Amino acid sequence: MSNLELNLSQFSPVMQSPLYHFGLAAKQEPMNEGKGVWANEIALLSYICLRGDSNNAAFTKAAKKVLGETLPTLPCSLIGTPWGNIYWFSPDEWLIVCPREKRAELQHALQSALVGVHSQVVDNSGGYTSVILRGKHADDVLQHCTVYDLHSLTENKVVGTTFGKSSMFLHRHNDGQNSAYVLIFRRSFADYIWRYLERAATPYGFGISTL
Amino acid sequence: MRINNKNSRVDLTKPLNFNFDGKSYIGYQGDTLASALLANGVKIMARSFKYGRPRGIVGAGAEEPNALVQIDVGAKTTPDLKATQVELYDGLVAQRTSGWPSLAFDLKSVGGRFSRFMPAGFYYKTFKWPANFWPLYESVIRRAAGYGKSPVVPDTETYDHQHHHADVLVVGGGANGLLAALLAGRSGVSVILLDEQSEMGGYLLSTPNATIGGKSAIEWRDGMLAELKSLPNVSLFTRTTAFGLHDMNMIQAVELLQDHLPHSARSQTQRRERMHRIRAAKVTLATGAFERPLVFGNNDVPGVMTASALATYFNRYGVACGKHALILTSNDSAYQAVADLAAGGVKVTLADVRNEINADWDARFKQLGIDIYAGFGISEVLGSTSVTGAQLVKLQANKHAASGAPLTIACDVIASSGGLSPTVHLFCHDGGRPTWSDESLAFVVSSNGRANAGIYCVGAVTGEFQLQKGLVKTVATMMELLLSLGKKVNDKGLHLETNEIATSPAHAIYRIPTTVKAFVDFQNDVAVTDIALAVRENFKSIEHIKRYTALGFGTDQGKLSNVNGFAIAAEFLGKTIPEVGTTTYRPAYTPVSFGALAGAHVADTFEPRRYSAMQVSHEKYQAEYETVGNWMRPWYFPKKNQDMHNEDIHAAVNRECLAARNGVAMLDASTLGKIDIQGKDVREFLNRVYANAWSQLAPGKCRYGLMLDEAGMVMDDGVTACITDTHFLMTTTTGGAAKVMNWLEKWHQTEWPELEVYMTSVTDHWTTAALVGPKSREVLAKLCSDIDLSKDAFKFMDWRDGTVAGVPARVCRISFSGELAYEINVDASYGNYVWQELLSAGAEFDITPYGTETMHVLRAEKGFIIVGQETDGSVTPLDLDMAWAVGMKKPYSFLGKRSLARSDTARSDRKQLVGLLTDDPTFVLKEGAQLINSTNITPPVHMLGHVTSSYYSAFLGRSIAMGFVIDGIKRRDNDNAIFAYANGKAVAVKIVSSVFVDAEGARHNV
Amino acid sequence: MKKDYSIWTLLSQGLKNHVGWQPTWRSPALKSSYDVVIIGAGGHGLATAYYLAREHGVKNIAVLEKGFLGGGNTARNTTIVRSNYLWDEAALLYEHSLKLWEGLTEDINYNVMFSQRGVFNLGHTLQDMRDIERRVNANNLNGIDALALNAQEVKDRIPMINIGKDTRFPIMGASYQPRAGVARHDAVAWGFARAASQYGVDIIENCEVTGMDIANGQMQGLQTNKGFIKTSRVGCVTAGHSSVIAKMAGIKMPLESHPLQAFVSESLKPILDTVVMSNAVHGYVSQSDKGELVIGAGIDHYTSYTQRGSPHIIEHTAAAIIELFPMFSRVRMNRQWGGIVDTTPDACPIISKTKVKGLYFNCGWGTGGFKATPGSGNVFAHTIAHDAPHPLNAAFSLDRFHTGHLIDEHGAAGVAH
Amino acid sequence: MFVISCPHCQEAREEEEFHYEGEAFIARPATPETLSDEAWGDYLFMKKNPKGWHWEMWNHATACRKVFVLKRNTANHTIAGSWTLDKARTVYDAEQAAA
Ligand SMILES: Cc1cc2nc3c(=O)[nH]c(=O)nc-3n(C[C@H](O)[C@H](O)[C@H](O)COP(=O)(O)OP(=O)(O)OC[C@H]3O[C@@H](n4cnc5c(N)ncnc54)[C@H](O)[C@@H]3O)c2cc1C
Ligand SMILES: NC(=O)c1ccc[n+]([C@@H]2O[C@H](COP(=O)([O-])OP(=O)(O)OC[C@H]3O[C@@H](n4cnc5c(N)ncnc54)[C@H](O)[C@@H]3O)[C@@H](O)[C@H]2O)c1
Ligand SMILES: Cc1cc2nc3c(=O)[nH]c(=O)nc-3n(C[C@H](O)[C@H](O)[C@H](O)COP(=O)(O)O)c2cc1C
Ligand SMILES: [Zn+2]
Repeated sequence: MSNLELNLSQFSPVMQSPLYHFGLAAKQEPMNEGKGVWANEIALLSYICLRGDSNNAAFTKAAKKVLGETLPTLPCSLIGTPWGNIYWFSPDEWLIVCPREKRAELQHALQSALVGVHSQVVDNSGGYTSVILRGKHADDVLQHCTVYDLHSLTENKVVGTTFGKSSMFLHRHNDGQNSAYVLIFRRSFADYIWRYLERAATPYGFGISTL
Repeated sequence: MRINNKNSRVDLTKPLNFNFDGKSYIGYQGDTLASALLANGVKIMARSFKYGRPRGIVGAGAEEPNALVQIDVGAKTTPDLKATQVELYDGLVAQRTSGWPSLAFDLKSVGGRFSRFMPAGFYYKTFKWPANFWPLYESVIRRAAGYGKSPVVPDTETYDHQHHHADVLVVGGGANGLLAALLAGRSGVSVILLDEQSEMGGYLLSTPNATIGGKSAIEWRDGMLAELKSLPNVSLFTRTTAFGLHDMNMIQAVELLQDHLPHSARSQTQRRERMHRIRAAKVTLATGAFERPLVFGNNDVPGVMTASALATYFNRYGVACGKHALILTSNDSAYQAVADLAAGGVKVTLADVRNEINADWDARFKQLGIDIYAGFGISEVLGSTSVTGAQLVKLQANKHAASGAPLTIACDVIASSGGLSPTVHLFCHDGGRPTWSDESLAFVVSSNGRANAGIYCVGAVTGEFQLQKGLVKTVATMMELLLSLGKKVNDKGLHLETNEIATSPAHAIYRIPTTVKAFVDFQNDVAVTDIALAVRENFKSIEHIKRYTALGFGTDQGKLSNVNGFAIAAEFLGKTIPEVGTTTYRPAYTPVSFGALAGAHVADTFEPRRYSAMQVSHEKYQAEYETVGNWMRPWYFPKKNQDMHNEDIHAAVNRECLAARNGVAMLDASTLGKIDIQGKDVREFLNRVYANAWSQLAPGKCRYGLMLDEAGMVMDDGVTACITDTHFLMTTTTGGAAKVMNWLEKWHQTEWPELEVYMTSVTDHWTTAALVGPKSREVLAKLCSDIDLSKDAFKFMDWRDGTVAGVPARVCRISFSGELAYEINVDASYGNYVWQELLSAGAEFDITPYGTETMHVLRAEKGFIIVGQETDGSVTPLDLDMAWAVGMKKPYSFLGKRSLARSDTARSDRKQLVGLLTDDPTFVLKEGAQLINSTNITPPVHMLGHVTSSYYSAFLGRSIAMGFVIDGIKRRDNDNAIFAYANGKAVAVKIVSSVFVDAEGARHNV
Repeated sequence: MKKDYSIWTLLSQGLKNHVGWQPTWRSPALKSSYDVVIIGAGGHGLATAYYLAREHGVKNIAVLEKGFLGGGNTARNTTIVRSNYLWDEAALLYEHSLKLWEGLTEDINYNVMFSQRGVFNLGHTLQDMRDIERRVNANNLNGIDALALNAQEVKDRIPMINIGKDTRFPIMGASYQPRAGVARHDAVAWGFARAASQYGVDIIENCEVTGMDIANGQMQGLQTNKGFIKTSRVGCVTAGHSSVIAKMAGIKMPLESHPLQAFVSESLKPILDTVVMSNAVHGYVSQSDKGELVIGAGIDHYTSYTQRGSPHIIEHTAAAIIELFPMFSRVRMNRQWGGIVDTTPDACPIISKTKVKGLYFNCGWGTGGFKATPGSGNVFAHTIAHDAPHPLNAAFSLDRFHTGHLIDEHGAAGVAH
Repeated sequence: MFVISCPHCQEAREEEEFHYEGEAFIARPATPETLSDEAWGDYLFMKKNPKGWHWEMWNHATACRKVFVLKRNTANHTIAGSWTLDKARTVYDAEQAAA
């Protein structure tokens, strides 16, 4: 971890995202033609892991009651809800990504709705972060970083796959005509993943885009 | 000599300066180093491996065995490149890779005169006496071996990988590859076409006078390329070599991005090479063929080459390799070359081992004034450092013997053709085998023989050497391929008729009888006589012959020599060529740099470094790090001492330890694995995966647990908290986290799906600050008002939820140090903030951040184990004297339990963990010291066990250690000392209890 | 035994155009019965036959080989020979072998080019260094040469190596065994074949064992693609294929056969004069006398009998080599291949009787048995001849997997070659 | 280098996304204590390790983290299919019965 912002005296905000030490906020600029790849961290979202048996009506009903939508059961699918996106991770696992402000409410709502139902609700908000990847060479860069076949990555699909020697969850992000992607990965790997991304993007020109 | 050939791909208006072996030359844009050197009349480019014989250029591409050069200098220097594959650029600097002191005179050539004493494998028979001289012999052999020099400074250029998924990958951009790619492209499927050369076209570039559909070869190629480029679903890659074909059509291909550019034009931000990993539904191999030379006497004299190389230099590069060419052939494929050279003003003499020459060709040759010797072969090349002529002999019917006196022909270049050897390499990489075709006289691959694996072959690689026939078959093969993708072939507007002259059958001959050395594999100096010797010595499998003679072992992997070798072996074995078969084709088709293989996985991105949220602060405190699993953990925090140097590790650790024991200190424990487990059967699940019992643990409480593998050996440990009756939070070791998570999931999914539990890793979500020491309560109290921290309200091994520094926190009163201690867990987003707040709050008590080394000392003072340090996969809980952590009465036979009862595992006299004390309190034992019975260290010495942990305890003012001793538990505290051996010395140690500090636990019960 | 290879015979044959050389080993017709049959003409099988004939006077021996002799793992290993193992049982067995290596060229009158250029096992973590210290001390007490070196001492001996602290896994030190080294793998097979053949052993190539005849627990003979062979004693030395042979006898083995891959660079001028191994980064490298860098990878995690593995393993190994030697980045891989290694749960071999009387197994050498070739053959010959293990291989019996008396060498093995 | 279909994600993925988990259907004995050392040792360590078709477990490590069953030929790397654990069981039992 080099390029550190060592001035710790003033702490605001008190929360630090996993990519905090790259000081991305200070470097960001509006996207332009000059660079082929643009990325930035969508910092400090909330990540709630929900586990349960999708064949268990009690579970799916309770989940739907809270989420307003039936949990996606189509493999590798994602849906948008008023809370935020719900990602299918496995037949008995979903990730719900919502704004921090909604975390407590959502978690509580789920837990109380699922009392007595075989399930698990876990707050993993400190454990993940998201990066948005854009630009005309976004596809190329991803091809340098993951073995996944991007052609198969249709809208409303999320896949867990490799990123260099670590892993991530990946989905497309509707962003006009240019293809844009969202990468979700674990905090402790963030430094590695960002460096890897920077390195992979160098030949195309790498910029930090305003969100 | 450079000629002005209108078809040449070389741009004579763009001269380039370059340097070979210390001399400066001029070449042109479009040259390879080989063509430029030939144009400059350079003949000798190497010295042979064993005998130091002068060698020149034989081929024009990947098949070149001789001209290995060292390109560039310093950080960019690259060894063993083939001059035939090095594109010329302005300022290129090349060196020879063999020949000492010089190419003109090689010391080895002196020994070479004794070559008769150095047949294949001679070194197995000698260099044995006197026995102890082998190292000397070896050093001589080693110095004689090797071609180029490895760089000695790190590479400054970079590489990466790119993953592709395509419907159709076409390998090879010759006539057939271009056609195949176009047909695939027109059908709309995604297509990748790649070719190793600087431009598409393959052998068409060497036969400009061929016409396809009435167009000249080049025009036709340009037309194909234009349409291919117009198709959005087709990607074209030149300078890109498919070097490996793996299971399920995973092709590795390396693209050379910068080596062909002058330094001034190379970019630091671009890669030197890129490895493409292409997963293709269907692969079309259009890899062509290499011309096979005929084997004859002194066939290695510089100036002897393949007919196609001669043609390629003449037509593609505008270089005449001589004024008078003697061309020997056994088939018609060399005829075009003969005609082209003669038409281009070179005097050509043609020798054909066959007695009749195809009538149409004969007529052409007559017009061109070519002398023809039908039924003749070359018995011996004349000239030592370059060709001056050759002796022709009339061959008898069987072609294995000559009749009559040889006649001498003067010439300055000799070219031969023994037919074509298809480039079947990729087809064979994943287990495919080529088959011998008597008609093509070659090992060929069938166009659709591996269609079931999605592999199709077109063109010369299938043994179809006729251009027109090949193209027509390519259409048929692609029709079949596209059909399997549910597509139709569309050959609208493609005219494939050529101006070829029908050919007459080739003659099956591989060597011309001779009395002098005739080489099969130039690079390894494998001569016909070596193959004969191998067979004589019973090396009869072709794999043995390869290994005994080194046939095909070189950097060209026998592209020219293998088939001749197989055929000549067959002759000596009295077998047919298919009976002999081939050796195994393996990646790499042509060599590929380690850098390209590694891609981005070097330096900073070699492997992940995992960091906790407190890293920002650790940086500020200038931590030294220890790698634990993938994590970077602070090892200790050196402070500047009075003379402003950093403390050494001992000073730092002593300071950190005393702070923890006497004041307050803090450890970043975030890296511990954390698994959230929920469901009505959690207790039962824990009972099964842990050695100890979990039925009674009440909500609000924590318990230490030992996890065993099925063999009963300790695999992991950690503290697990009961949140509610159906909700537990497990912690694991830092290194074991992922393993344990998979372990739990696997048992649940495969053996106990009926248990209602779900688990989720929350390792990254929680950061953990371990606040340790008598003053920890006071520090915590400053930041935490909503938890009653009093001794009895918040007991040892309790946990509580509350807020610390205003941040929601889960505080566990557990202690890995034996001190009053709190582990404060918060959402990692707040981790660094809370850490900072604790540091400020503790400032008045001189709170001290500490690292893993101090953590180790503190736990060792308490006799706590570290899994992986005290354990090595062969240690049971009882060996650790931790029977208290094993619940033998649990109903379900927990993982590993049964193994503990095996006859050997149940022995009472196994090695057991004990404490160890040296007599000299200042002497710190070596971790890894072996424990023995006496000071007698003359081997063999019976070993009782070893020291697992050893430290200086600043708190106790003496050294302490733990280790394993046979039957150690019984032997505790009896006075007879044992000895710890390390660095050649044995020092006395006493076996004691492994708890050195506060056995009764008074310190944490406050 | 006829000692006919020397500089003199070479010179005299040189003058006669080498027409006088005899077959290196005889290829006699297969007899219908033998006293002992060895399955597998790899280094271990041939060595076994050689010692059976020479030291135990067994007369009527055949070695059956389904392909060409020495074509299995013997043909495809990276030839590292060392004896610095951790546990007594293993250390003493490998040291026995190392001692035999030191006299092997003379013993079998065939130059196996045993080159004692030393082997470094690098340590990259504190625990690596503890393990190294532990192993080195154990080696010394077992009379095995071994040193523990710090990073600078490693650098002094291998100037090219990168001990920078900026690397992902900084080198902290190494264990070093000076007597360790490399040998010419093919020569070992050919030399033992020749020596065994001269003692009358029949080596039958292209003879695949396809079945076993066992009657009331006693070996009766073998079915092969060349017909039935009567014999009461069979030694199985088939490495990766041991489970397949065991199945013929109705025995299950604690073995899994994995691909293990290796590759060589193009031939270079001398640049590395010792052997460097690293478990942490998963790669090891030496330079052969011919000049190519010989590089070994970690095993593929799945089982396979194809003699191929997955390319990402090789890619990682190339990266690992660059991590240790950044200057090799521009050196090029010339050829890559794989073998089938028979791995056991404790990374130690099985040299054992079985519940079938007259059937013996020598297997489980996994990624590290080339170094054991002479020693393994030597003690296995004893085991077969006496129907009882040699003291040095008593601990390596099959029943350790029932008693739990495993000899856990993972620490010392890792990338075990 | 395999392409493996995950029966849960229902998509063919690259080998690098998976972990090999060894021979399938080695059931844990119901009452270990009643087993002899030999029987227990066999359960612990003995493997079929066949040359040919092999029923084995893989874990989709980078995605659904589910263990599933693959039928793969160890002699030529062809793959017959992949199933979830419970489906595989029935297919496997049927195959055993047939044989
Ligand atoms: C890539 C690689 C690198 C290695 N590196 C090292 C190293 O550096 N150092 C080291 O000490 N070890 C190393 N090893 C391990 C070493 O190669 C082996 O342990 C050792 O060579 C085994 O020798 P062997 O004679 O037992 O087996 P093999 O040489 O494999 O011989 C077994 C023979 O049995 C034959 N066979 C099989 N089935 C039958 C049958 N049914 N009928 C007849 N014959 C049959 C096979 O054809 C084969 O020839 C490496 C292995 C590999 C693959
Ligand atoms: N006389 C000769 O020496 C000779 C040689 C080859 C082809 N030909 C003739 O040329 C005509 C066209 O033949 P074709 O199209 O089948 O083959 P081709 O030789 O014309 O083209 C094959 C192309 O594939 C490339 N290639 C081979 N292996 C590769 C790999 N692994 N990666 C990337 N590129 C690779 C080669 O560089 C070449 O450009 C045929 O009539 C054939 O007989 C003649
Ligand atoms: C120590 C060692 C060095 C080798 N050096 C070379 C080499 O320089 N050139 C080469 O083509 N192959 C070399 N090989 C690999 C063999 O050609 C061959 O690939 C290997 O023995 C496996 O056999 P197979 O590829 O026929 O299956 C070497 C093998 C070993 C074990
Ligand atoms: Zn999946």
